[in-house]
Amino acid sequence: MMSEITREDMHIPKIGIVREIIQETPDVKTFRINAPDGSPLFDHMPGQCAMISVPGVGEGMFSIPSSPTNREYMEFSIKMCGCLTSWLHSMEPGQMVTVRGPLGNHFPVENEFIGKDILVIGGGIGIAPVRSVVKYMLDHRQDYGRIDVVYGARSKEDLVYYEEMSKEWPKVPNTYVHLTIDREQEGWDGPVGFVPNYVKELNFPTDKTVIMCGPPIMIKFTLAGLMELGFQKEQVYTTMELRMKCGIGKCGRCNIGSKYVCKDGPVFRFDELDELPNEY
Amino acid sequence: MQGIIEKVTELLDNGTVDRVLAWKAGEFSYDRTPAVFDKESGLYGLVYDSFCVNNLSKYLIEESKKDGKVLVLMKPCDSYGLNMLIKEHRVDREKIYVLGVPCKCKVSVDKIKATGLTGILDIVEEGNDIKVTTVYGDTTLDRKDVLCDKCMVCKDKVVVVYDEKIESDETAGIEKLDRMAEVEALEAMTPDERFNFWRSQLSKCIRCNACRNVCPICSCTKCVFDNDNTGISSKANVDSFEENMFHIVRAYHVAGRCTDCGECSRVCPQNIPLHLLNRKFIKEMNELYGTYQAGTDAEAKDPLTAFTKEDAEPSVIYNR
Amino acid sequence: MHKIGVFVCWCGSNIAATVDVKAVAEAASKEPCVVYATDYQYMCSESGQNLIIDAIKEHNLTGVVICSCSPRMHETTFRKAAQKAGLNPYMVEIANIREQCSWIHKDMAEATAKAIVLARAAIAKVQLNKPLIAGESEVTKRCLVIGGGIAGIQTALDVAEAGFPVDIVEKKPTIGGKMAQLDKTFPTLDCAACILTPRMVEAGAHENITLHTYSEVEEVSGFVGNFTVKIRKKARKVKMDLCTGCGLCTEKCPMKKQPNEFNMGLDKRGAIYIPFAQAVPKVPVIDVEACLKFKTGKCGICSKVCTAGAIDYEQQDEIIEQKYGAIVLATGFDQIKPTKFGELGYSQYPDVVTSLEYERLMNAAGPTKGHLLRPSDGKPPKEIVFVQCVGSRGQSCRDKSYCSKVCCMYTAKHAILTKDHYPDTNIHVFYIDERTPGKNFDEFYRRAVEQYGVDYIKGQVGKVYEENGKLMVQGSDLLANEQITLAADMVVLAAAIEPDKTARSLGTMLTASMDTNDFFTEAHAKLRPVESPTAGVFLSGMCQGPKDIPETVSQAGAAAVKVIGLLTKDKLLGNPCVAHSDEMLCNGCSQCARVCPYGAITYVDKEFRVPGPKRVETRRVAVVNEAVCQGCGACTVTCPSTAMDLKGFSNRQIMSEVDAICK
Amino acid sequence: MLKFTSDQMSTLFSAISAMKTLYVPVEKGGEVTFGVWSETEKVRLDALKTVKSAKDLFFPQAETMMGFKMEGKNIEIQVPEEKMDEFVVFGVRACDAKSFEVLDNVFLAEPVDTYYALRRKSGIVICAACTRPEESCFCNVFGIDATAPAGDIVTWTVDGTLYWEAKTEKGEAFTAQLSEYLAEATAEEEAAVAAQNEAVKAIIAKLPYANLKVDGFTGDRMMEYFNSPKWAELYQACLGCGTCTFVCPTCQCYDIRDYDTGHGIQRYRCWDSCMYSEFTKMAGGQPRLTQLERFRQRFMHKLLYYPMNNNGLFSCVGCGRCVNKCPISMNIAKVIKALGDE
Amino acid sequence: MQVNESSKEFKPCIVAFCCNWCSYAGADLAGSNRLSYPADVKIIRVPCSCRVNPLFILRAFQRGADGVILCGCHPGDCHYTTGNYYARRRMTMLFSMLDYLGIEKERTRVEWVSAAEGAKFAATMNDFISTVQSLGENRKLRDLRCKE
Repeated sequence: MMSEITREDMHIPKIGIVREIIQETPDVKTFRINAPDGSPLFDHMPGQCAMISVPGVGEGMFSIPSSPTNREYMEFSIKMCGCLTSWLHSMEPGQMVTVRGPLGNHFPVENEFIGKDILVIGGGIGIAPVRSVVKYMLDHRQDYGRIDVVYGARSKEDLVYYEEMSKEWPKVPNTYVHLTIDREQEGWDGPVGFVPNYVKELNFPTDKTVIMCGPPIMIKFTLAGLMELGFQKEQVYTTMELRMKCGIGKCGRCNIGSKYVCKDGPVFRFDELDELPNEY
Repeated sequence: MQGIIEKVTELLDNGTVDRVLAWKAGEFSYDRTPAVFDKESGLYGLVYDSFCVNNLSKYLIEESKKDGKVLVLMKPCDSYGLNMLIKEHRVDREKIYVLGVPCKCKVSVDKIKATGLTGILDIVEEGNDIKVTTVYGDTTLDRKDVLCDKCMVCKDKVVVVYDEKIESDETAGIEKLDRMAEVEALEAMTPDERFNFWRSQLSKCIRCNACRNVCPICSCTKCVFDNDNTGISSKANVDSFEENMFHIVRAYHVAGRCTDCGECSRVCPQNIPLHLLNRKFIKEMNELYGTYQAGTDAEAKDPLTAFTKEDAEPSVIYNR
Repeated sequence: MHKIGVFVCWCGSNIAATVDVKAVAEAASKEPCVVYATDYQYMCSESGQNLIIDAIKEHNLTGVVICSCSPRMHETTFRKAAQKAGLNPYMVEIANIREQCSWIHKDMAEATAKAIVLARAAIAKVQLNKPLIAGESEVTKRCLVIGGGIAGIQTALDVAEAGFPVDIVEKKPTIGGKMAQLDKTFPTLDCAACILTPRMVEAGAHENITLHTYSEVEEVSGFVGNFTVKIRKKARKVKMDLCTGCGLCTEKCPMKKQPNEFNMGLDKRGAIYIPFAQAVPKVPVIDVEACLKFKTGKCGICSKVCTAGAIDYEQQDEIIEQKYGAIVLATGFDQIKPTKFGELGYSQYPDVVTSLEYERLMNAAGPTKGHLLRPSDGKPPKEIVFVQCVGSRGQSCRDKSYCSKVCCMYTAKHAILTKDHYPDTNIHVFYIDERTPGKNFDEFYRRAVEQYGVDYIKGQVGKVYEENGKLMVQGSDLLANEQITLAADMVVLAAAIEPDKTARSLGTMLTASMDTNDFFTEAHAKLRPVESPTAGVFLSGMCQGPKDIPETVSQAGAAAVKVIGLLTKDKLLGNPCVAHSDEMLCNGCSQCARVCPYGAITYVDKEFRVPGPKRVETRRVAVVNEAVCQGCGACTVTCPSTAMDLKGFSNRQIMSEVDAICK
Repeated sequence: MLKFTSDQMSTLFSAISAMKTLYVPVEKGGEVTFGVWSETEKVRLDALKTVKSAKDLFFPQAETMMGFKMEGKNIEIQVPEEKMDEFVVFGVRACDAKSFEVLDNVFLAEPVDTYYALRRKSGIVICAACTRPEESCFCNVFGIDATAPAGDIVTWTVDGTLYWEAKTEKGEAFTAQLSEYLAEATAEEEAAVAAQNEAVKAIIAKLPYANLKVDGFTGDRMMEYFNSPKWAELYQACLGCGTCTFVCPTCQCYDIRDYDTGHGIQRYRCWDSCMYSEFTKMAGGQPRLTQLERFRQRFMHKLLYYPMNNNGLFSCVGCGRCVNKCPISMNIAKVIKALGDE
Repeated sequence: MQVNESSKEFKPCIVAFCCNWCSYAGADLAGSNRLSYPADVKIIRVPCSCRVNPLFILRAFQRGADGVILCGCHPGDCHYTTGNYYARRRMTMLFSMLDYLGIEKERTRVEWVSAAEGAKFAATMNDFISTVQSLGENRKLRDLRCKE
């Protein structure tokens, strides 16, 4: 006798076709991917992730920087840093990859964030996961209060989505973008300095909800800066990155305390993180 | 045992050493865990008896990286492993104080259990008697019958590298078996019989890596099987080939370096006689390239990094 | 992702007649990463190469596979072509579909199928190729010659003549070596000193040659083009710059009882001495072991008589350090002391002498002023027995296994010279085989037998003993098949020659490999006979194996040419296919260094960032000197963690070829 | 309660295997493992613990999840079948039977792991009550009754007779298929079974680990345990091997890897161990730097993290396999004892 | 492995590792002299026989090779002076282990072939192929996943 199931399994990916590749910075490319028939691969919420794989090369978890409102394609901004990402960077439009998702939780854009002033802080490639929130909020502009985006990178060339952030976002009412780079550079007349200092300089009122993503060192100092300004940890959200395999809270790799970053995260509030063992 | 405690206390007290690497008694009367003791912790639980079977030499890789000097209790057969670690620059000899301890062969709990005993509550050693108390009744066993396999073919009872050693005239009182007898028995089989034997053994392997992680020679910073860039990394035996591959490669990597301490076979949860692979290499090298015991000293070139112009051709194998 | 171009060559009909080149190109085009595949009649032709160059440019190829003849034939050609197109030359792989396919198979289907597999393997490999750049290193334009015998002198002169500075290090107080001790040379019988001493003077005076006599090499580091050598100049106790070489000190020295090494101990010298009249430099040296001044603090006569004030009892050993681009080993040989052959009575009877001692007895400048007088009583010998192959060509542990090569000829020379001067002497020669392959050699030997009536006896000597004031030589005459005993006044032993004792330590310092007899091994027995396997180290003379003077001189010249060839270069371009150690994987276990034939691997303690509270950890890791490594790969297999890999033939590359072939 | 009418177990086994694939504890190369039954196999029902637990049948050490065909720019995904032959596993002990519940909480939680789910659906678990527990056993600590295992069917062996009781619908249905071999047990027989069970429980109460206390391991004390200085002492000798993990019936961490067969890519999953230093290593760093942290992770997960997510159910069933197999004799029982001291 | 349907003759897959300086040149010479041997042999060029890691040989068997042969310079003639001496010991040990595991020892071989021995190369290959052919397909040491 045979038993049967329906093979609807999150381990099994979908085929995605890379339609377009945009060189964002010297080491970051944005890949626009959709299904072979041109439809979206799946629905997602801001902050959620997907596993992209080239079979035989590897599979990796990437956040989805495009807005759920974009029904044409899904974007992934990927920094070249290892075997899989190098492979992805060497790809050409028209090639296939496999995609699994959506994975993990998302920013509470449909409840907690509603009506709030939002401060988005990003550093380097850390802007990718929060971009989706910004795009989502810009598409539902009336639901949210003032939006500030603080973003820093090493140099002007390393600012991902520079054109979009400097030209398009500020056009939206009540939306402000503050860009900074680490060191003085020709052709840059904006602020210079590290993100944590810049955030303190900007001296935001503390009635905002903060979304933050970037390198660990930036997170550490920016958080401290926000605390100095009078923010509470309950106001600050971040997304985490750990080694992941299954993406669905089973394989055990991203387990911290009772949480699985791939399933219960990647979005956490800092007060939640405080309750977890410091193994991230 | 008392002599050891006294000596260790003395060296700890007079500041010769800062820490002591030895065995610690466990929950049962037979489980022994390697442990580090220092002045602060005291020597509570330190034990040296017939169940202290672990080879402590490998722990010295990490221990000798730490500040201060560590005293290690070194059984004769484990001291060969230490010599290899010294030879291969894996330990800092300066930071190690080796206290050689005598060994009159170790007793195997598995062998006690193999006699059918289970639910063991206590084991007491009295001379050649092993008195076992179980929830199902009491029994006395002859020590000779429950010695560890590796002790039955022990190389010798001499600590080959030490700063000081504690002597004892106690002997196991057993007749040593021929170390190569098991290998010879396999050699005497037909190739198909050998194949079936090894399949039945190696197919049990669960790739827990205990054999590798316990081996004082397998001390690579990163093992080829854990390194995805080698092209042979693997975590499980997905195919029978991988069962063979892992053990062939492991045996080959330690060929000429293996001291035959027998830990690989002891720790194998599936009791695969892994020592028979290593011993085959030892036997072959002894026969073809002259007798060589890895770890006897910390200098000699091992057979695979040496040669003579008159070496046998590989055809000796297929002409057999 | 690579972009690979595959180029299938017809080689006229050489390939195309048996392999369906179109099918190969077609199949290759379906392999992963292949973006371009084509075929052409002659890929190696200029238009073929242009085809490749154009394709590389047009398709932005990152790797090239050429299916053609053996890489041994045209690999360099195609690499150069790739380079012209701006592609790293090591991004080219060759699939050998001619010698290893079309030429050996007849069935077209079979050959085509195989060609496809070979192409596939090359495609798989090239995907893992990495651009390689040959390392460059500067060449120090200075040569060191170790040993100042005829070999060393000849090499030094030839190199110096080409305009490069040369230093000769000689452990004795004078250059000249063994040849200076010889009387006449075979087969021409011209006087050794007459031909050698002018060369010694020339070497001593040459503006490009610096002599370090009474000196030894202490330490060598570095590699081809960049050796750094420490030389110990032993204290002569005589100031070289002040001494005029008048020799008065040597005459006045009261300690005249020292065995004279130059005359094989057959006469005496003073504690301060010049080894021989024509020594270069002609500066005496004080034997501090024998000197009264050093033993008791008294005496000091030599200092008093020296008008130049050259004597300096306080002089100390001096260590000089010098950089060299090339090193020539010319450490020469010694004759064994046949003391182990007790039956021949060398230690027992003064009149049993070695051939080199006999050489001194014959020499006009020798202890007997050229009169053949036997050592025991100074009388001229009338019956002389020569014994050949003493310690040569034997199997026992006291023997050398090799033939010392020169003994047959010098024995014939001794016989002829003796007969020339003392025609009434009877000469018997015990020999095993008479070996005379050389220009005019056999004629020379026949002259000894036919013209001079030397008694050649095929057989070995079993025993020499004294009876009635005669040396009784008991031997076998194999041709007559009888035991014979000859009564002799003198017995001359053609003792085996062996490499100089100092060669072994030099070999270790230079990682120049030696054979079991301690002769230096050549890089290739046939094709590179004057080079050591260690790059930048060359071999001259007897240190490589027994040879006579003309052979020595020609090898010395050949070594000089190799040195000149090296020193002419400003920079050395290394072979980029060398071993490389991944320090993140390296255990520092030293196994790789144990198998490296070139001493290219050293270890350093290096700090690494590690997880945990300590943050840094010092680990011992292997470092490959790319200028020294020749790329054999022995280390890669010895390395258990695969930290050691070979560029151009990496583990992954070879495994990918295996995979492609076994697919 | 039913009883098996023949004294020949092989009769039962051949009857079962005529219908379905039957797994029983068999001896292979000197060790006992769950293997497919056949006339020629050496069945070892007496063995208390197989080396690998019965989880291997539902969550095998390695299984192919899917395949990929790569051609040019295209990828084709080959999804495995959605059907599977039903199978029976006979001789599962109470501890292992409990472990299925632990695994179910992971694999059957949304999103469902269909590989595990299909195997669970296909498998009929026939348990065997323990008769001869040993010193490494401590299932009672986790509230498991060794004489009353979970499972679809439970069996007891008393004086060579096999007693049988179906516990689930699946078990009932299967029992019905075997009705010709089974008969009602008498009241005396049932009493004999009960008596034996009591005797076994009495033995268990005397075992060295019978009195381990786990009540203290509650979520609110997580950080207290996490920061305990005891870990530094406990982990010291740990070799970082995966023995405890791989013999454990509840450990379920896995790795997903790709294998290039030369004709395509096979994506398979295999057991992994949080004790391995590579487990959490990333290009950018390593959240669990030392063996101490990895060692702690395993036990914290079993005793705290898992229970916190699963209503206090511990991820340890007290089977004692790690107690027997750890090369350095360190195990969860010692950890419980050491931490419990606080 | 391919089975030629018409003749049913077993066509083994054979990997030959040849050192660049002697054996690969010997193979080239065999080609130049048109000395034929079956197409079943595929040569992989390595700098020296001592470059051949036992892993490569195992890999070949894993991937479906039926025989593996290693050719290098004659002992004493190594381009790198000592490489083949190491290779000789390493291969002896590997072959011994394979034999010990019950794998047909005739599937592995080492031959020393100089650059001048084209004829020997061809003869060696012919002989090795016929040996492997008589053994049939390698079943004991292959990875079934790699079988199409």
